[in-house]
Amino acid sequence: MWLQLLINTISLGSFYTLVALGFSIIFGVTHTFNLAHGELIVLSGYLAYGLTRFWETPFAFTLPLCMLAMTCLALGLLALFRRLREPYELSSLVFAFGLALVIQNLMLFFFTADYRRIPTSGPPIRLVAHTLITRNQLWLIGLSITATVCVSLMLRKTFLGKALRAVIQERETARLAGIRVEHMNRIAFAVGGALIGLAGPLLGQSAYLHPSGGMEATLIAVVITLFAGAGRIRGLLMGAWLLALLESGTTLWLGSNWRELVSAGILIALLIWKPEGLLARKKSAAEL
Amino acid sequence: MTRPSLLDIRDLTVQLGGRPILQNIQLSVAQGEIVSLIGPNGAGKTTLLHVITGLVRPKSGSIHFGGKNITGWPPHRICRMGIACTFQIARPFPEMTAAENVQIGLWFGRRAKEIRRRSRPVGEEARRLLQLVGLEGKEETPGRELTLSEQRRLEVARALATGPRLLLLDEIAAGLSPQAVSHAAQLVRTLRDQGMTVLLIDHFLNLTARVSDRLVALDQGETIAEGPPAQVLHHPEVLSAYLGERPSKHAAGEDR
Amino acid sequence: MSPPSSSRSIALLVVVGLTLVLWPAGGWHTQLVCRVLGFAFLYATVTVAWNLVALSGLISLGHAAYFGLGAYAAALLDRHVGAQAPVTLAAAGLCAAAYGLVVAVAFQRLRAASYALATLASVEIPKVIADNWNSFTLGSLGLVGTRPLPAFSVAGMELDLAHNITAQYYGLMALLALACILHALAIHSRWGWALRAVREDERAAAVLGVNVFATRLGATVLSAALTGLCGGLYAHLMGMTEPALVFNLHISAMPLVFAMLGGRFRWYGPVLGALVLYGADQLFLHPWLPAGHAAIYGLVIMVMLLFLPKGLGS
Amino acid sequence: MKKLGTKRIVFAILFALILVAGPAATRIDAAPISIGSINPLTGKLASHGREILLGIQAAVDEINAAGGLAGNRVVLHSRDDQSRPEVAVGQAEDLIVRRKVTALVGGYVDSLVGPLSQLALRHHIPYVASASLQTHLSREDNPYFFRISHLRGLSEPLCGFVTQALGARSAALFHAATPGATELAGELFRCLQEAGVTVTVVEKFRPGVPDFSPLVLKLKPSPPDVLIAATFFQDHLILARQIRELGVPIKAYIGPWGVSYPTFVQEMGKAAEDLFGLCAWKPGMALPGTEEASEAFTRWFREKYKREPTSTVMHGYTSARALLDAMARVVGAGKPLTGPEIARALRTTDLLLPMERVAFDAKGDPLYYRQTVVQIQNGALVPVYPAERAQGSWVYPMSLSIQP
Repeated sequence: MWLQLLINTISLGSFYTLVALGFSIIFGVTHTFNLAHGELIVLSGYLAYGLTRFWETPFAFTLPLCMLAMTCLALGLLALFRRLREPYELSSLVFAFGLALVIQNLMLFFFTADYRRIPTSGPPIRLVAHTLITRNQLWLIGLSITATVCVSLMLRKTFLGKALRAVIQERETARLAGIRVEHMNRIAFAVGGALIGLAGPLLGQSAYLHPSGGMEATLIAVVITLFAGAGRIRGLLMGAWLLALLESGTTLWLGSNWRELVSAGILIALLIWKPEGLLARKKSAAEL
Repeated sequence: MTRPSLLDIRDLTVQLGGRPILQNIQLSVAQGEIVSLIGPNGAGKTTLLHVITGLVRPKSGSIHFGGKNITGWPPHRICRMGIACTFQIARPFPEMTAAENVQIGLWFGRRAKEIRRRSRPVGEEARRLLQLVGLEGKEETPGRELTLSEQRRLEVARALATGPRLLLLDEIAAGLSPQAVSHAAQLVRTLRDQGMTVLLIDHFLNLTARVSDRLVALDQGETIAEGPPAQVLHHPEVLSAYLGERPSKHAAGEDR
Repeated sequence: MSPPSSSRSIALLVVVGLTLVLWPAGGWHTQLVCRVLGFAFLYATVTVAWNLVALSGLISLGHAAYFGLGAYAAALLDRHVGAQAPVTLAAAGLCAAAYGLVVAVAFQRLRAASYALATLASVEIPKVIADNWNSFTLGSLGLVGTRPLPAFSVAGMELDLAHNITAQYYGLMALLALACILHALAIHSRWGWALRAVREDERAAAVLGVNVFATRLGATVLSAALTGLCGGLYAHLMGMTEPALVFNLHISAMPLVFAMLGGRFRWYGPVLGALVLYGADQLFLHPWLPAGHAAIYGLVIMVMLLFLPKGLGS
Repeated sequence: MKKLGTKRIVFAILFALILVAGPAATRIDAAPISIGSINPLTGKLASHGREILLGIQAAVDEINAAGGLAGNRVVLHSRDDQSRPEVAVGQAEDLIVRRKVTALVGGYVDSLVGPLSQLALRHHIPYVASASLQTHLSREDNPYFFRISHLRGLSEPLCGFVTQALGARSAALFHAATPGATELAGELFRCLQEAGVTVTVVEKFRPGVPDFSPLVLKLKPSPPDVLIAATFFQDHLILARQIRELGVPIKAYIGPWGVSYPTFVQEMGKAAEDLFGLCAWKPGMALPGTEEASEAFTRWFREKYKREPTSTVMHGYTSARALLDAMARVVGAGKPLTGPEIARALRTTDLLLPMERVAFDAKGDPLYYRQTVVQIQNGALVPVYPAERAQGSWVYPMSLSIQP
């Protein structure tokens, strides 16, 4: 049973990581507080749903299509976000709030308020005696780790990634050092969009899709990102898995009505203990 | 050394993040004196200043000001006791005009009794102080639009607005033209003549030699020399500290 | 201190204010308008209260905690003790203020994103307690049947806050006016200067003699008390209190949007934002476009930010 | 500064215009007989609110097609409460005062219905709620509030089914942290205990959690015979699947809400097989004696909306029918169509409709509202309990080998 719980927790944590990763990259590089993050994920999920339902696209094919579509959409949104003025974080937050309302209602209009699910393929796989892992958990864990590793490698090993990290850490200094911040913004939105595109179909497969379901995902992304500090991949992983572990653990031992209290309590305790962000070496980029 | 000491620091030790920054510092500044703290980057000069103003809490040791133990007091109380400072990297209130910047000091920098007793209206007093540091005509300019040197002068005016007995100036001469440096030196002397005590921090030694009565040299958190300028500047340890230093570390690190 | 155009904007505000005051007497009012504007006043008060904290440079995402605590304090006192409305409302404000005090002290070292996150989490504590203390708060069932506000008799005028919508309208307007005065003080008084200094650079403010902690504490506690009062009023006006309803994230997020759009640094900004956005949404967009009105609402927010970035009040 | 000032004035004028034009723009002459309905058409509960509205609209269309109320057309004013109580109250007030509606109908979820019931009392306007459960909402001192559903209508058949039909010896209760679900869980707990069923686990959770596996794993050490999940559509989508995926050997899974929807079966696919739900009505499952009316309604609905009517639609329809019936009797008796008269007529209602026999007690609660236990068998909802409405027998224990 413990092993089972662990697998489920890892799969939940993987999903949280994926949700937070896109938000974190966009926020870290461009300081855009994209409150419509969850709505975009749900939108991508609906796209995948449409593809699987009406064109019978295999699930594996929907992923690149959704990623491509969301990348384009994210770049389009960047053009709007760029026009906002100071204080940018707050303006973008409110702007994205408006955007979230628009997307939510468009989805309500086009996809109705019914709950939708992307069907899973095949039965769970038995690992050992009483421990099972389902196909969508495999998808989730695999894709989440792949995406995290890819992003992490890109940030650490490539020249582009180093430039991105420089922008995350010291935006003005990076600009002075000759890094084209505008260009970096585009790349961050593109990468973030691709990650959103990836998370959507997985959400539709492992949970369900509903036009108003985006807020939850946004909240998770925000909490994890603020907790770990923007653009810190290892911190994100830890934050996401810690959150998943906490949620599962409290539900199991104390009962689920205490779940939120424990998560909130531990979050507050950590924040008070290390106010500058537990895993961030210095103050995170977020200056609201 | 016969004059009564205004600031008295005993056995001061400071740690930041577990790392010792200052160790067993002894420093005493007499009424009406101009003292300079010198030392290479990372010597702990700015930290010492922040401890005196209450922004950083010492691990051990004591600070007495005007006979009162002010160790561990919050910054605003220390300010109202009569200690004012400027920051190494100027921090004007960016959205306030220069005059408003100074007014903050006038409104909050003294004890309530003194504020009520004030003879001149606040606006006029602010203008006078801006004039003193050479910022006439800039009263309505927002803080963020001033040049770096203007921001630094604004800080001095703001510090003066709190009516200090002891003025702590952190690198006010760094990056200034020779002309501006002599203006600053002139200002420091004027202030002293008005009865103010001044503690200067100077990394590049260009202001120090001209105005200071006394130098205190710090290196790696410890006092290595103390005395009249000519003597300290030729002290072997001071020389080696400066010469042994690797050039141009990022100066901003010290402010944190 | 005041910009040259302020006389004109004040004149304008007087016009808007008078319109709102005389509205119910003008004869061309409807109950719906009064009801909607009444709630707009309530939410505007919450927005103003939120902005008090924002003026000290902290973005709170936890005002639902104060609102919910206020609502629960009022509803519980009404249910268990049968206290009169003035008592329940005072308790609502006090309870929320006490929690505000705790928040201000516990989070005194947190800034910016950490503070926002911590306040966001701080909502969960009272919420989960209200949701699970079955014997006292009735848990998830919520409290139903809170008595409406009483009728007052002021200078021979009967003010029936329980049933008369117009009376409620004026009552809430008076509350908003009070909040506005407080907000104006938080911008134009000596305390306002302290808030501004703390907001712009708190270390600089500290060494210039501003008591950073006390300034923030005052703002937070006042803001909490005012928000709690609004929560208590909500409990009495709606006659019911449910954890999911009064500790809703919506209540924390709404003031942020309203204040941003109205302009955060003028005394009338948050009020303007709340009245225009809430009023326009409920009275104008909603009847016209019952289904898609929220989308239009979102579009309005986006367009205004693009073209009026400093808010309506600038 | 000048430019900004102009902008400000423009906005102020716009604001004033909004205040004046908003209400004016929607002013229409009052119809001979108008009734109002308030439902959540946007927000979280939108899908249910819209279905209820369809049902109400159907009832109104039906009576207008039959010549209206004594020759007077009935006009339905529908308003959206955005799933928020303060909006519901404001909209209702507007309908009552400005539109002069004679009665209110509709509403989904107690937090939205509750404030309206108070409002109805204040204005002496009868209000027939379409979907409301909580016991303490209806009161004897409020003669204007009626509802066609009631918690007892769920808890009694459910408890009877578990204890008598299934003969289960242990049960677990999961419920959402909403007022209705909490009260239902409390009722069930009491009833099951009285019948000697051991309740092994009672768990409350926030609706909409993304992962139920810790809760499910909690059942694993000593699996109960029956799991009752008093929660909603979206939670069943995950919970029911995870029960199967994790192989918890329960014998029955009962979801009082959300399971008996055609769309649930459609989205869940094979994983929905053998699950139990509660259903007040569905096409082909009507009260004895109303089969024909039920058929006619279903046909008509399919033709008009190109979709299947659901139990929620029927709740809306039933409530509107009850109201219109009472109004017709008032008009028929030659009395003025006022609130107190309609309320008095409602009190003596006895109407046989496909979903229930409508009659109210002194508190305005329905006397005969009983839901039926249904089971999903081969992708279809089969009524299995109580016996008089059953169309098939139940599968028990459920098959766990079916995989999503």
